[in-house]
Amino acid sequence: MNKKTFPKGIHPPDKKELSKDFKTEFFPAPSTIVIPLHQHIGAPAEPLVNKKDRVLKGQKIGEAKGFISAPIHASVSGTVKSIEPHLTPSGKKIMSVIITNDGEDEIHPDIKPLKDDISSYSPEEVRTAVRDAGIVGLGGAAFPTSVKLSPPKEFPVDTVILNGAECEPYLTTDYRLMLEKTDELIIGAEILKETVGASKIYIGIEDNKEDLISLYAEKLKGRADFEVAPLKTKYPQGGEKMLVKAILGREVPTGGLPFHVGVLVQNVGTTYAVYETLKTGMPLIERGLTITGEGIKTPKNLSVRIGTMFKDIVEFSGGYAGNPGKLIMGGPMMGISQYTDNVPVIKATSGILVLPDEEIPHKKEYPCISCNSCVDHCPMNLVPTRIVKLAQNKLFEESKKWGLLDCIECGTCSYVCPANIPLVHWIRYGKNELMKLRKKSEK
Amino acid sequence: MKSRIYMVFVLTFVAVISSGLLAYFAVYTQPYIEKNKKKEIDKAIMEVIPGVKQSEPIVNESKFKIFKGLDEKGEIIGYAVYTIGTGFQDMITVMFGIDKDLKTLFSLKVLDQKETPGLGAKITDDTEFLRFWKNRNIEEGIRLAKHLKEMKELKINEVNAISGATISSRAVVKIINDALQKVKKEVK
Amino acid sequence: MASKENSYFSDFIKGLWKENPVLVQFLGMCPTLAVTNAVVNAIAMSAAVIFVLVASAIIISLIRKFIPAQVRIASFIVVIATFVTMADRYLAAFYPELSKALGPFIPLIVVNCIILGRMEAFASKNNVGRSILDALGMSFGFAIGLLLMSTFREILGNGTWLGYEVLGNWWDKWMVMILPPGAFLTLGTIVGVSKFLQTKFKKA
Amino acid sequence: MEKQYASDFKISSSPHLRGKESVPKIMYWVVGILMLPVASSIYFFGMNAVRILLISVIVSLLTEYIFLVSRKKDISLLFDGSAIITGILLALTLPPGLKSSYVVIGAFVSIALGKQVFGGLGYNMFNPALVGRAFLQASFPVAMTTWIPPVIQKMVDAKTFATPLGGFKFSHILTPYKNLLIGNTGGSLGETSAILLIVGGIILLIKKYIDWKIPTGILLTVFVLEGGLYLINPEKYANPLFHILAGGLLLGAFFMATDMVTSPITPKGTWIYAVGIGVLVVLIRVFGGLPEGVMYSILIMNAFVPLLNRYTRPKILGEGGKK
Repeated sequence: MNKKTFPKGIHPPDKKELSKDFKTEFFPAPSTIVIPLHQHIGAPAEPLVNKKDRVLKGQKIGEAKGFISAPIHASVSGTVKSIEPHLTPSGKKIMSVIITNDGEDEIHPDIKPLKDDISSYSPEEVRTAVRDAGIVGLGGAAFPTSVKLSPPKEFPVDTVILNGAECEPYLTTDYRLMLEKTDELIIGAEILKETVGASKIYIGIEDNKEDLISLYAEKLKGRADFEVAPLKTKYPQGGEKMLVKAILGREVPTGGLPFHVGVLVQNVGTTYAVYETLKTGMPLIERGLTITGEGIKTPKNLSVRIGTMFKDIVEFSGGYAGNPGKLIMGGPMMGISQYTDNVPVIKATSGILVLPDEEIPHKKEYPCISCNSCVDHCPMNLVPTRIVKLAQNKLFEESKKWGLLDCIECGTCSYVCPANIPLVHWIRYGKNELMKLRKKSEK
Repeated sequence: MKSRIYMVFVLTFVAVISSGLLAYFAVYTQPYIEKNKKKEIDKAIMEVIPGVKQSEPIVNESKFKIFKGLDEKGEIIGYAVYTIGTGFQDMITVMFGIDKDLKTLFSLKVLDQKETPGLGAKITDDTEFLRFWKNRNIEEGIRLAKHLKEMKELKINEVNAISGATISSRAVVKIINDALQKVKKEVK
Repeated sequence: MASKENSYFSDFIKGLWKENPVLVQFLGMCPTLAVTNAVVNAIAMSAAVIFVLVASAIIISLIRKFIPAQVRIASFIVVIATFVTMADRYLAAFYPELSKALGPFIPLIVVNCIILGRMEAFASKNNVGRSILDALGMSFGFAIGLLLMSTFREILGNGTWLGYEVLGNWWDKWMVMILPPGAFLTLGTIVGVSKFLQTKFKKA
Repeated sequence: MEKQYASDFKISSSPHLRGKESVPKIMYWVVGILMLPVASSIYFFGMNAVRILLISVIVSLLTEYIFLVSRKKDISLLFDGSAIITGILLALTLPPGLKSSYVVIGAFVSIALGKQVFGGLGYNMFNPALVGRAFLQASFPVAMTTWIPPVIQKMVDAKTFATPLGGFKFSHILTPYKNLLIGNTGGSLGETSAILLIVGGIILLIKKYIDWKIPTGILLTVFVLEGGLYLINPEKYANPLFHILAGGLLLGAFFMATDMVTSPITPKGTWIYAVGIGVLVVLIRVFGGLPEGVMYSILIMNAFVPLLNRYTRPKILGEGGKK
């Protein structure tokens, strides 16, 4: 097998065995649902409902504002209890629609597929449907998918990459999806290909999921437009730029997106969401996620309504085990740690990870000894230690010249740093400060 | 315009005064400085040729000089050679005395050097280095001894190196040997 | 500065410590680093600087009213150079050994920033009396710096002070102290200590 | 009724996993591997080696302690292992017969001037051990170039004893390869046994505690340049193999030049640094006045490290691509 990969990167313990073999379960919606109106990259949505309104499942409750934005839909039927700021996994309080679930799951009458035959959609119809359904990248970035599907004319897209790498340790939701919804994913990928006018689809799968590689190779035997691309298990293999480099050998230009080199990279979860929307007309109100970690009694792969509180899911999974130390939305490398489990699942929630206190690194921080580990492992070929030192000394423009803004915050440098310096943290600080400076100078 | 003329005038005035002052001072100190220089060379000649009473230059270049050394009756005793050559870090200036038949080197004096203090700089210091240079046979040039030896074990044309400063020692040997070649040409 | 006395006094005293050219203003570093490997060199250098600085200060403050601003630096240099050349010739004539040891550093007094600096900053703006005091203060400050440096360097590097043996045979000479790096090490240490003392002094 | 929620989880910036390496772990591995040359030094130079090593390490730790206390730093930094490494490395570069008082001065200067005045571990520009050694070399040139023979080699005239490089440079004597490999020659405590240094270096390379580019660059450069000279005039210049095995080159290439703090962080910079050291070593050994120049070569290139880092930024993934 010709395994592809990108230069550098790391091999953290993958821990997927905790939840890998549990079939995706449907998690019934709890009595209260909290739906934040800003779950994606771009402008927040405007609320369309008022307190005490009755809403139905699939009903649009937030209107997208601007091109890079996404509408928000109700994931259950019930009554709007209130519209107020609520803490979300991003760490901020965001205006949210809180719905009391009536448990009837009454579907909004407008919800029906645009066309009966899924293969008869035109590209423009696909874009509109995806946009109206509020679909965003489910891998974690939450970038509006309709924008991704509308590359500028001067950059023709010739290749679609279906991202099934799932390089984050612990998480298995994409793995389960690929195993359970094989045909749907293949159809979804074909639609994406037609929409952007590409001619080839690669399915990138890391080689720690051998079963998937052979499954898809078998299914797609004889299809010239499909190719399964086995990838070396390496973090961050699932990063868009890494994936494009590994599979096609193309380098996404700095500050650019995959379409600049004629590629559309789409997460398998997103692809499935697109399929579902076109098939049933139901907007994005439900997503797959993995609840796992040594701090949870029974790790599971779940299909969960957007807006479900973490605490409900934890309870459904048997509650906490041992001495839970950290609650993380997403994977251990890029996930956001949560102070409390009183936060809702949002579109970007690919997993809920509970690490027991013992698993949390308590290492002492030392001064940088220029050991080069971060340089030797950075998948973007940056010099993190220098970027950080410049940022620490408030030389943000100089830091930018060394690639401050090119950092994808994958966490590789912090992982390998023997001095235990929170490099990614400093880089985020640098980016933030640089943005502040920019805004100031624009004024 | 007026201010410019005034400017030039003042500057000229200051310059004229100062050059006058300097001219006077230069004339006043010149003989002393000449005397110092001559004294230094004379003193060195006295040291490197035993029994010399007066001297007169044969060759007088800036980097190479030969002086005839005479006794009180005006008879020639030997020659004093003043030469400059490359050392470890900078130039080394030496003076050495040889007999009139160009067979024996009486002794050596280092006039100026900038070798490493504590190592190469020992070439100036009598007790460390220069005692090896007393009465060496120079018919075939001077050689450095392979290993450190006592004074009496040294061959008649050998000198010891300073331990730890082989390079400076070597440089002096080379300077002397080069100078001897020249001397043999000049003094038939 | 309450009274005139006080102001004259401070003209003199500031160069010794508060505005010491070597330790505080970092002026005249070239001779400071180069000739402080022996105390005798430091003394000769200091003497030459005292002579040049005071003599130039007198002349400059006397003629300060006649010199137009555009050519003042040129005039200062001419005056200073005259005195420097005199000092150089004098040493060569009567102290040939010292003259040899100090090498080019006596002529280099011409470009020593202390002298030009004092001319520009003080002598060209004040009367003869105050200029002399200022020049004396500054040049003694310079001498103090050089003496401190050379004392450390000669004792540590050669075991002697002004040629007299002070440390005996047991002392292993630290050659590096009389070599150029020793100058930097000593200067760094002395400046560090004096800064430390100054901050302590201010607090107290 | 609202369900009670759990809170008080720890929050921190991602990533939430960390690798296994840590600064003390790296340092103590290096200390462990340094036991190889330490063992050879004790075998060949006996009690002298023990004396110098002990004094050097103890004074290094003491100096570090004094600075940590006076700078009000965390005292636990004393045991990060770096001061011990400096102490051992300094001792390994000293001549076996050196007086104890010199060792004390050297160790103090290493830590004080070489490391702490810059701000402690991670901030120093020059390899601390080499700073100490350079200071001693400049201060006590005679003592630092007086070599005594290994205790097991009974010499008839043991008053002075040349190192292999010195012997070649000044008397044109080639020390046999067997002696160079095993270490039965004159020289600094830790530089004589080529074979143990190579073994130690290889372990460090396998553990990835040193950058392979540095020893490779240095040794290849020396080998190629010396080989060229040897081919031009085998009478005058020594076999390149001799140059690699003799003197402090192996110790320098594996243990000194590879010091993480004082070597470049960019790959291109590292290559320039390594080749620069190799070129300087050959220049000093062949054309310079001294028989050995590894120490000065490394110190000189150390000085260029900030410049190299600044001007050798690696190409960012996708840089130069069209948007």
